[in-house]
Amino acid sequence: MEDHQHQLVPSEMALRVKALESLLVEKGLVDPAALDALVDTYENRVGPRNGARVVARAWTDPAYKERLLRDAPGAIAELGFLSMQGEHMVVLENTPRVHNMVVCTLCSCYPWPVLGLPPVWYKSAPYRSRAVIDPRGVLREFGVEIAPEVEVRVWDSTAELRYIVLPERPAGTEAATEDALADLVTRDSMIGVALVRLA
Amino acid sequence: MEDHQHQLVPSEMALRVKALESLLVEKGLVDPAALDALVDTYENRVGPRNGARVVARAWTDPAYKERLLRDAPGAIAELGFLSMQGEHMVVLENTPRVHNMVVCTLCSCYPWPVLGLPPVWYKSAPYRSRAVIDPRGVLREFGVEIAPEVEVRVWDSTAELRYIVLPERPAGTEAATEDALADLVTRDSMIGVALVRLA
Amino acid sequence: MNGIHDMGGMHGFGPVQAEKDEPVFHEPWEGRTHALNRALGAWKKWNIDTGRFGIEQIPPAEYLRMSYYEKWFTRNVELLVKTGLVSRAELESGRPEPGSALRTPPLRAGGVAAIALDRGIASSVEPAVTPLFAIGERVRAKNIQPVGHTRLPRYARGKTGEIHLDHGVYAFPDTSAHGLGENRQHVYSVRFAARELWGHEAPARDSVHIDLWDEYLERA
Amino acid sequence: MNGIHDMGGMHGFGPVQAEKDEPVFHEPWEGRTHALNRALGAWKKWNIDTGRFGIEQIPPAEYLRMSYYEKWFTRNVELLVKTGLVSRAELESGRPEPGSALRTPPLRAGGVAAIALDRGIASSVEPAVTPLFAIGERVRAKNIQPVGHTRLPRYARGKTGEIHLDHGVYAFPDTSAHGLGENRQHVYSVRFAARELWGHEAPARDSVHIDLWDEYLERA
Repeated sequence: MEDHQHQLVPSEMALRVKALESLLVEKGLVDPAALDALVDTYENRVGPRNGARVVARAWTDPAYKERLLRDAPGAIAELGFLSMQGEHMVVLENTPRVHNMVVCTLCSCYPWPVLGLPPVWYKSAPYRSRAVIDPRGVLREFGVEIAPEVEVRVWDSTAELRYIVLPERPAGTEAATEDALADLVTRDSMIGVALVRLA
Repeated sequence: MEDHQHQLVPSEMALRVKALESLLVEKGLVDPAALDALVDTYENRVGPRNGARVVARAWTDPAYKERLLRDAPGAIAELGFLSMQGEHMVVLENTPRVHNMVVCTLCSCYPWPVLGLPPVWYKSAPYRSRAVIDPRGVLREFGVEIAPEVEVRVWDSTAELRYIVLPERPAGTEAATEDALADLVTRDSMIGVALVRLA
Repeated sequence: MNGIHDMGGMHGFGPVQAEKDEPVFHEPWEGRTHALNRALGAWKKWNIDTGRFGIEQIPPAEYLRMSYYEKWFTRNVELLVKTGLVSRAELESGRPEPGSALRTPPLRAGGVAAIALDRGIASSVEPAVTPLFAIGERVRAKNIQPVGHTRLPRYARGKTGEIHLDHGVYAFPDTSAHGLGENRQHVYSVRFAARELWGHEAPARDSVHIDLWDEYLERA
Repeated sequence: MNGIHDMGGMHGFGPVQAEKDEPVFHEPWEGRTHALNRALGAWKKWNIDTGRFGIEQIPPAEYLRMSYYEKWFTRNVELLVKTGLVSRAELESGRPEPGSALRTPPLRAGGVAAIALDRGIASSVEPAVTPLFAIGERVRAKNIQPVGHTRLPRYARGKTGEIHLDHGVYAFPDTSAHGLGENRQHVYSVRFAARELWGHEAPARDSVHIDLWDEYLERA
């Protein structure tokens, strides 16, 4: 639903946002260069590749994985994706017995530094409403069938904690390099609505 | 909110309804004379005056009141406002200790034969959402302050039962005729969001 | 379904706005829509529960945007197509399909006075259907999440109350709406303390009475 | 508030629609709106809870109709006026009021890289604040109906779960959003069985973990 809305309103919204920005710049309330840098940061510098590097490192370095599960902010900061004082983050490990999935039913909380900005579907009413009451149905729509004996744990991000899922490493990747593994890790797998599969 | 909406859409809706009616008449699915009679019935024949007559009779005839509280459909049918097989209806008596108020949170259930069609506010989201969680706040917006020691009973019409409130007879009407009393009884007092006051 | 229509207990819709000297219909098309609904109902192609479920299926953003009779109109168009009384092609062209039979309306002007006094819900006296609960009994509204039509509002689920009245026997909406049978059973007025529903800040003596079917309840 | 934003457990919004190769921003104005939000946040005239409550106050029909960044924009305009950073007259004219002071933005381009890695939620290590609950303890989410901002979703209220993690100490949204103090307290990940939340038809072993503050909980 929401991903059609932005098609309907761009010109009016574009004008309104431009007018507000001009006013704020003229009043000295915002620095247009800071706005440029912010747009550039989220379009080009911060995104799910950060998270994929964390996952790939955890898959290949057991000591790192242990630190990641115990102290996610510290371990993520090691790779430079989080300031030291930073984000409160928890990494949820998927196993053959547990599948984790993340939602924010009340708004759109999401681990920006490691995954970038959330996709529209994550912020949409269908996902927010159904992830907690029918996670297996939602996963099915993403093409993921979770066996009945596997426990599905949904994490509703109602506070300042941010969750990322450490997906299962796919079989057949024993010889892959960390870089090659990072290429396999999708954003959706770190939200918990996809499995990592060989390309 | 809703009572502004109908201002925005009349011409498009008028066209769509007219087109549907024409089609249904041409197919022999509806009789336009029946539609005319239905509109006339609800605009001119059925309405809160029916309920007001019931209330005034109950105020002036203790035996009728007793029948009304025990078997509302039967007592209402005595006055000709209900078919004998009719509507399942319950009359709720307001007293110095109990104030009753009726809502339909799930849609718009309302005792048509005695009150006519519901007003827009009764069908609106503000009333439906708040009547059950904050009835005293809603009553205050209608200008009714219920003392803390009075019990407020809200009746959510979730099934096929229809409720009307028998309001308290105002003091100073001891000498009034049944007709004069009926003139005092408002629709809102029979929904339970108003008290009956001397004009 | 846990739809937008199930709004008891929500905040944020603003104050109740009563209109002074409100007309029965604000526009002629509202009156026609109301009348069409009654006249089409006489075909008995759908029941009251099907009709309610039809409105509940309007997408939430539309449900909140639309005026009341716009929702009725939208629902009726869907039901006309679904029951085959009208085809999509006819709706688009506005004309009966060539060769389609001319029907005879079941409701004529002469029949209107009678139905105005009777909404046609079948009688509730059925001694053969035994009530599962007695007046005064403590009951809990089940914590269920039907995806189809239901008349058990969310705000009551899992809450404990007391059987106040036994209203007699009615069709069960959760099956009746979906053509799964009337499944007739007793309906009760169940009294829930406001504090049970909303917590200890609610006034101590206030209550909400909700009409609930046998299958919605369990012994508390 | 029991607003439309609190939609966990609702039906009727349709399937999740994922967009293939979705861009970070669909239109340039979305990127500018996101950036403006961060840049204005640097004035520290409001906090994250105030900001969330601002979005929750958008009327429900608008909330569902608006796109995500349209909601942000609407909220920010309201906050700018409410905090006095911008006047209604300025919004209407699009120009600073005559004689209004020229300010110096607290966030410059050079500061952007740092905040991109830090959302600025204050540290959670505060040994002076004692947790009210211990890991493994059974707790019940209170049945409360705050009319202001809250982060206790309706679907959890009155439900029993177990303290799974203690996340440390955070500002309490219900007071923080309204300028009533940070009221810092422990936040826990509380595990609720899916069956406790949704009834016995839910899968037996599934669960929902919700992050909840001390004041939302009571001993079960």
